[in-house]
Amino acid sequence: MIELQDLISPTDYDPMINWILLLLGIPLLSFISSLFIKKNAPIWSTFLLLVNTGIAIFMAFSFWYGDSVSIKGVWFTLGDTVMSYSFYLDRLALLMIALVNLISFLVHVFSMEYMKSDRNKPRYFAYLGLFTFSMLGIVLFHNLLLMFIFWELVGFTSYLLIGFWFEKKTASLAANKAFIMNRIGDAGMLTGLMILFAQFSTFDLEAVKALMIFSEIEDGNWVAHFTNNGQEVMNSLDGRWLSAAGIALFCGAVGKSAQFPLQVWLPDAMEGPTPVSALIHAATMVAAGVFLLARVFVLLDAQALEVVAIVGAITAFMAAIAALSQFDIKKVLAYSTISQLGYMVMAIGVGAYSAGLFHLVTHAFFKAGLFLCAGIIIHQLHKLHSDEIKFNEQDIRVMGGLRLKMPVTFLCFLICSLALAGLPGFSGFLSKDAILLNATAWAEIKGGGYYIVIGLAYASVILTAIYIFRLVFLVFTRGFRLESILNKPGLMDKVKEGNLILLIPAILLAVGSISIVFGANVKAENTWFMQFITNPIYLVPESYAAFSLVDLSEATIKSLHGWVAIVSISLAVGGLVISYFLYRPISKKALIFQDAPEPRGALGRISFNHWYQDVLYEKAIVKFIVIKGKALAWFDEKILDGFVNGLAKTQVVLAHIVRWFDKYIIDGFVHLTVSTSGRIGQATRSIQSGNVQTYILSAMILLILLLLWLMI
Amino acid sequence: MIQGILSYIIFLPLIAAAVVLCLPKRLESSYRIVTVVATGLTLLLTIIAVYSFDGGIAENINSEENLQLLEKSEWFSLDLGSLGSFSVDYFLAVDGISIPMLLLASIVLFIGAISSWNIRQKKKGYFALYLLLSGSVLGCFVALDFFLFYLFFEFMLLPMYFLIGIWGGPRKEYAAIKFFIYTLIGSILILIVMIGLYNSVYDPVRTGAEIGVTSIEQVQTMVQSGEVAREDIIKSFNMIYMADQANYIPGSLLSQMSGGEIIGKSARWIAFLALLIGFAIKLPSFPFHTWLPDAHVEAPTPISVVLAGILLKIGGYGLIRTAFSFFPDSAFHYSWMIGFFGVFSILYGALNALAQKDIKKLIAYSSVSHMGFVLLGLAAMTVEGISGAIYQMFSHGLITSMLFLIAGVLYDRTQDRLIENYGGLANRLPRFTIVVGIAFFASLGLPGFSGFIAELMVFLGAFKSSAVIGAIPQWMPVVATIGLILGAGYYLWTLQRMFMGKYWVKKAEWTERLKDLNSREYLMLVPLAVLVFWFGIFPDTLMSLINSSVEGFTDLLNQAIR
Amino acid sequence: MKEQSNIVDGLGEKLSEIAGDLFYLGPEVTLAITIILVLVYDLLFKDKKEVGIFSIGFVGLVFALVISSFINAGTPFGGMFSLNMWNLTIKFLLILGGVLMLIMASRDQKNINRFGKSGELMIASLTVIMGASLMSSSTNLLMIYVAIELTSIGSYILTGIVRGRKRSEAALKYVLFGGVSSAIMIYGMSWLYGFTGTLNISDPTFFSGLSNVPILPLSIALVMTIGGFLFKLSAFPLHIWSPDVYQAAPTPVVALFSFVPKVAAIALLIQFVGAINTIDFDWQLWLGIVAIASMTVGNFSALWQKNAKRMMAYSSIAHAGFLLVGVIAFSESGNLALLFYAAVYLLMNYGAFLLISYFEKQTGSANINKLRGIGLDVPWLGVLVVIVMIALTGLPPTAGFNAKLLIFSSIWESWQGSGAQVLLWVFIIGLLNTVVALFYYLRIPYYLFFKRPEKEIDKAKLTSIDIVWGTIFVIPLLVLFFKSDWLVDFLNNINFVL
Amino acid sequence: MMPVDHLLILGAGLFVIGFIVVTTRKNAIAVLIGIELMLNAANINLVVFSRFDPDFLQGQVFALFVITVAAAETAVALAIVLKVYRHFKTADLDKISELRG
Repeated sequence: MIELQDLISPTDYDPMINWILLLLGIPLLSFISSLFIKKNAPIWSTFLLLVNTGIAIFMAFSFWYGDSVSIKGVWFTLGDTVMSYSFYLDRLALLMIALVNLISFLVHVFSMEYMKSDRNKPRYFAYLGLFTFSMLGIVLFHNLLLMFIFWELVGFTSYLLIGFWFEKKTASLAANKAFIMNRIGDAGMLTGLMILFAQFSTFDLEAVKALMIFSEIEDGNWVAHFTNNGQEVMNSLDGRWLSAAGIALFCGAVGKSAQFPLQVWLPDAMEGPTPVSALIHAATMVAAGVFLLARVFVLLDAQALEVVAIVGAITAFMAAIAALSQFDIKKVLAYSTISQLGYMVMAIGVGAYSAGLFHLVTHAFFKAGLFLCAGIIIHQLHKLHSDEIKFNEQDIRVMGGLRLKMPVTFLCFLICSLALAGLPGFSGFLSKDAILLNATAWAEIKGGGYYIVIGLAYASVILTAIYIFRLVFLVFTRGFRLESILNKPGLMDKVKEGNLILLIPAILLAVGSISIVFGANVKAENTWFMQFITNPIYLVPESYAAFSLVDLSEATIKSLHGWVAIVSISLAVGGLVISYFLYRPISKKALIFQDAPEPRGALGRISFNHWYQDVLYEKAIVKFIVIKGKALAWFDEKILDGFVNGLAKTQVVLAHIVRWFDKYIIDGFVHLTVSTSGRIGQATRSIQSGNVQTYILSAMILLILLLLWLMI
Repeated sequence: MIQGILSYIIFLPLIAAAVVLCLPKRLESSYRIVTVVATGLTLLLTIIAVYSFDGGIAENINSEENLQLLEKSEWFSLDLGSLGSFSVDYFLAVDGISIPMLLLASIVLFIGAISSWNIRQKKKGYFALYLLLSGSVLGCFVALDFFLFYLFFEFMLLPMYFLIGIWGGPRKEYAAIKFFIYTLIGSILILIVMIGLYNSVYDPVRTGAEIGVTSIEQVQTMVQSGEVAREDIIKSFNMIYMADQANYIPGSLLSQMSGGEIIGKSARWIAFLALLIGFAIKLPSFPFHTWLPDAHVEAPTPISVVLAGILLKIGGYGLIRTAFSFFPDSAFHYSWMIGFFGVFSILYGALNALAQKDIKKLIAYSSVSHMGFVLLGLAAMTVEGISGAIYQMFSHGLITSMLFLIAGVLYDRTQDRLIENYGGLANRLPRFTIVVGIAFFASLGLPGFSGFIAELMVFLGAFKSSAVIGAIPQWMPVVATIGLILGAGYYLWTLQRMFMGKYWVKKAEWTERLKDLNSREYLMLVPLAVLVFWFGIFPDTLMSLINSSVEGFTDLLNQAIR
Repeated sequence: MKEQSNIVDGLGEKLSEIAGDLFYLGPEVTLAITIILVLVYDLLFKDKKEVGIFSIGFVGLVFALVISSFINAGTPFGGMFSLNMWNLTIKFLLILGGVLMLIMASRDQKNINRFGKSGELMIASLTVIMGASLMSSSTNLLMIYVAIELTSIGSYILTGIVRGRKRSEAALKYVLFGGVSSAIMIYGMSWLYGFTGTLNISDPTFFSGLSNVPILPLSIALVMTIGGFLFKLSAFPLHIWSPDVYQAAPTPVVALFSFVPKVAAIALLIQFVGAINTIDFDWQLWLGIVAIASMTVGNFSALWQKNAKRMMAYSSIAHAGFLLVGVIAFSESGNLALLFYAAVYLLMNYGAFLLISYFEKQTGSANINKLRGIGLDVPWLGVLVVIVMIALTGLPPTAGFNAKLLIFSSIWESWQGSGAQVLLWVFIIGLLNTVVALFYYLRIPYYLFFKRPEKEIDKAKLTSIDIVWGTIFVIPLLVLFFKSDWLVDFLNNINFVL
Repeated sequence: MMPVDHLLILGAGLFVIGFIVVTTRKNAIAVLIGIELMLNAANINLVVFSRFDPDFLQGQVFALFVITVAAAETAVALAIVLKVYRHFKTADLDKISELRG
């Protein structure tokens, strides 16, 4: 029998807490201070972030080999239940804080140039600070409730940043969409919290995990045995709630990490400034979902994991398709992000815990890099704008041949693309290979229909290569299409390479996408990452647990190893080749691309409109809810409230009441009393005909009636 | 000083009202000062009271040892000859359930007084009535004698009626009458139960004195075994006694043992339902809510602030204090229904809010939705649920006051409340927009604001309920989460339509009238915002007060159910 | 020869006995003397008689009031009357009602003239009071009849004497209606006499006689008799005359009607049901239905009235119903509640009529529409009106609430005791009636405050004394809410004789 | 002598007739007469019943009282009728119905 209070009792002082508070405090400081110091906000907050990054990296290195630290305390008490908070620093957390801080810092730097001309700079940097703060919160806290809180805060900051240019209607709408989609996910996650709390009456993850070990399935019920302050507790729920808990928590991830069916917000989120897209919608926030899944991984039972895997695969495939035909450079990257997140989620689903996280890290680098490069291009092209020259600088149809004018950007973009496509020698290859390996093994074990799942995964490998190189070819090779569109020759010469403040972050990220960083090795599991961050073991009761990961990693992987790698590489290369033949410099498509219309043909349309998911939601759900609201309002005003108007009318004419009464029966009681009071009033009055004899007669009759009543 | 502080809290506004009435007309400008000072002092006293309050002691809710700042003196006692007699006490005290409400009330009243600053017409009447209202509202939360409680409860109606009816908007008369009639129906139901109750409950202490027995337990056993003569039994309006089933006269209709019946149904069930409806009208819960939108839309800003900020809470407080305490068994019997109405109100209110054009109506319906959480929490009958209900009342009081003040700010400038008549206000009123943002996000339950904590507790409690005492099924809280999504929906939509996008207003002349917040408005809004933050981040400041009482309360419920 | 002497000294005893018993009727005697004085004064002087008549009447009433509080219980005149502390208190209230009526009348020059022009008005009102106070204590059918007729005839005169087309019509209706109902009552009484062979209802033979009569004739006789009482009480179904009369008669007189005969009739009913309590005629059910009907009919009809006085007539019908509730409860607490209710009802009803008379003075009519916006010119008056109306509705913080609370508590108790369904219904319907009552009681404040006067009509000013008197009438309503034990203790020093 | 019940039936008949007169006749005076009839019906009863308490004869006393009081009442009533006639120029009750509602 395990004692709850031992698990959540406050730990005594640990110097680590100072580091943590510092880590959280600095971004918060940058948020608040930036609002007040108007002028130097950018440089000031960038500096703060630099400091924070320094601390983070220092911590990462100094505590890496130590064993994980956990610090607990009491937040508030609810009845006799203690709502504790707890920090937890393991390697994953260290890695994440370093990653978040680093990318956040780079984005800060990038933004200093990118947002130079915006008069709302302070607000922008304040938001960035707030975002970093809440993101670190998710990473550092090891308590589902507090994670949920920062989780929502992250969503809130992303709302603010997407809607940063709120004068643009599209921006504000996109912001709403993002927040509400996240809210839907969060509602699900909240349900998960309810279930776990009802069972374990604590949110502390360590405690929950410990208690989960001691919970078991007794004739279909999921029972948790433990003692609380000495007295024994036996919380019991229907067994299905166990799977429900896992799926509910996953809902949160679905919202944040833009998984099917809630992923629609991410492409719209590109309305925000490009650096924001790089930071939030590529590297960190959207990865939070995966991080959460990793944290609660051991609490998910077989069913939940299956759902996770399938959803991930579907997302990866759908988004990859969608990315094929977009014209907006950021949209392409957005869909690619969704697709890659799909990979990670699927990885968690198939039990490839460490592989998924590995991909999270690598992806953070190359995707952020891609976004920053895109940012540079957009920024530079924007400079061409003048009174007679107007064009959409995000539309790849106007680009082309930029490699000559901005070679550095091109190089970075290329490296990151290769990483994304998963070609050997680049980080993407390692992580993706690991995932595919595990996935295949998983399918091997489960067999049957599960091959479709990994089929989707493999399909999206090739698709990825196609769409990313389409981008590379169309943007950087051949001639500058804008010239021919506006027929202004020599416009090309006006295009300049971005300055260093823009380039340095991009370069750094590009460097981070080369596989050397993770160890000069073609085998994923030999990288330091996979060495250090290893798969945990399941804690859920046996009968609900998924197959153990040990045999997964050991037995099958060995056998599969060689050819999974070969297949994935060849698929990636194949994709490259295909897109080369489609968009290569001298291909027809590439030439006439400038006036390429929206794609026709079923597949094309599906791809371009992202499977018409948005349309569906717009038409079906949103409309439905709004109409329902209107209907209810009508009901409320007209019917439920009808009686009062009835009251008003009774003063005027009786007839009205009768009509009203017949018309609005639903409103029942009150209306009834009022109208009938009117009726009775009239009736009783009508005796007062004024003729005394009628008085006498009626009086007598009534008297006799009363008498009869008595007799009967 | 501490002793009798509650009396000061109640009577200060009343005295101030008298002062206002006495001041000559040429000192008109001083009325508002008097009002603000009086309410300010009340707030000060309340804070002192809260400081002196010790959250630690309250094992079982139904004995007077757990009350603090207790003031009890016989008010009057009527001797009904051989049928015994009944006594009405002037009985004020606070426990963990009433202290947050008291605090909330005096905060909101103070804010309301400030926002009454620019009342133009018939100042004397207005401020006098406002102070009367304040007195009775505060009294409602500290009175523990049913008679006294009912006095305050009823007495609130009149000032409210005139405040809405004279200083209100275009359809004020209609709204005022509607408000009055609706609430009166409720309070008649309460009165019926009250008569039934005091005829079934006796005062063990006085009865003991009558028959010369000191220990309460002994008196109770003697009465239950019928050793005490009818004329020695002293009936009582004391709510604390009413909450102890041993204080019910054997054979009396509402006594649990005798199980009296009215037309075939258990009398206790019927009494409970009567109380439930009576307070559900005040709360208001579907389908008794239709007075609320009109009352809010027509009432002047300060009055809607008080109405939404405090008066609604009396509904919830009354349910806890009376219905649930006196008839726990019936409460359990009807918990499913209560929970259902809670969930229904949550969704119903939210969907209605989604369709409103008038921002005040929108806020009103959001109140309906939020009060649904109170019902849900109460129905759960778990510690988390009930704490959540109380917390929700408290935080909603602060947040909704903020929202109505915001609506007032806009209305003061343009005399127009229609959402569609504004656009992109953020460009012109950045600071106002920030405040609005805070209020809206607080209201839609963003973590870091008090609303989130409250709703979280309710959810946890409601989900646990079925496992712990089997009150309401798990699907209720799960369905209720949809309310969160809808909440986000209508608030963000409003925000987007009114504040985002290009600046645009219906009438050109509004533009120069649309100035950003002035210092007085800051004075009202900033403290509220700060409080909302504070209670979102440090729940313990409130929980430490209410915890033990709530535990006592739930113990009471559980004993009754077993 | 012998018998002769017997008879003589027997007569002597009788005379001395009568002289002794006369003391018990102190108040009535005083009133009778006052009436004579007024008559004489009226004959002696030609004009400028206002002051004289008023003062005589006033002094007489006050004197009667004082005396009434010095009488102790007993059954004078061989059981013609039975005086106990309870109906002595009622008597006190009745005479008090007379006094207040005069005060109210003195607030309005027009009324002063009416009273002063000739003694009739004063005499008639004194007669009414005298008859009422006899009624309240008489236990003999003959005495009851005489007392009721005394009251009725006085009332007819009061209604008809002041000239005016409406008034004469009202008076005619009143007299005809009253004649018929009294005829019915007599007929009923004659049967009761036939059944029992005695006129004295407190006599045991009366009860024993009734208890072996078949139900049908018994109920017919009783219903007819009680019908006569209900006429005085203006309770359903014999309430129909009252609106016309109230609308027509001068306001102070209406105030008198609305209180004195009603309460007297209630006292009578208490005596009577006490006498017939346990016979198999279920009077509780019957009166219960009557009470419910009166409350409902009164309140609902009042919803529609445009004229304040007519509205008050219906309200008084409703209140008759509430008073009946106290009778039905038929318990000590019920009687106590009745006393309390009567006292409070005296205050609030007179208050209401006083204020209405002020408005009449200002606007020249009791039409509610004329009251638009007055409350804003004379806020204090408005406040008083609000208080009175709230009291009549029966909401805190006014004594009206305590009165309702007590009376309904008593009915609840006796329901708990007997479990007769009708009592429960009386309880519930009675309380729900309060909501309906609010509709029309609030209409007056509503017009006073919320409505704007459509055109400025020149209003007669109220003197500050008016306001003071209004306050004096109204403030007790508040005081007695907060210290209702004062009143109760005063009423409580009564050893109940039931 | 006549048996009791005949007399009682006579009384009852008289009462009914009186009531019919009251409710049907349009003239106020006629109505008054009707009332008188009803009263006398009662009187008959009283006198008849008073045979059964020979020592007191309360019934007969009662009857006497009724007669006197009725006289007084009628006097007042007639005065009022005159008053009405002055205003309405008629004693027809159907025409005298201005107060209503």
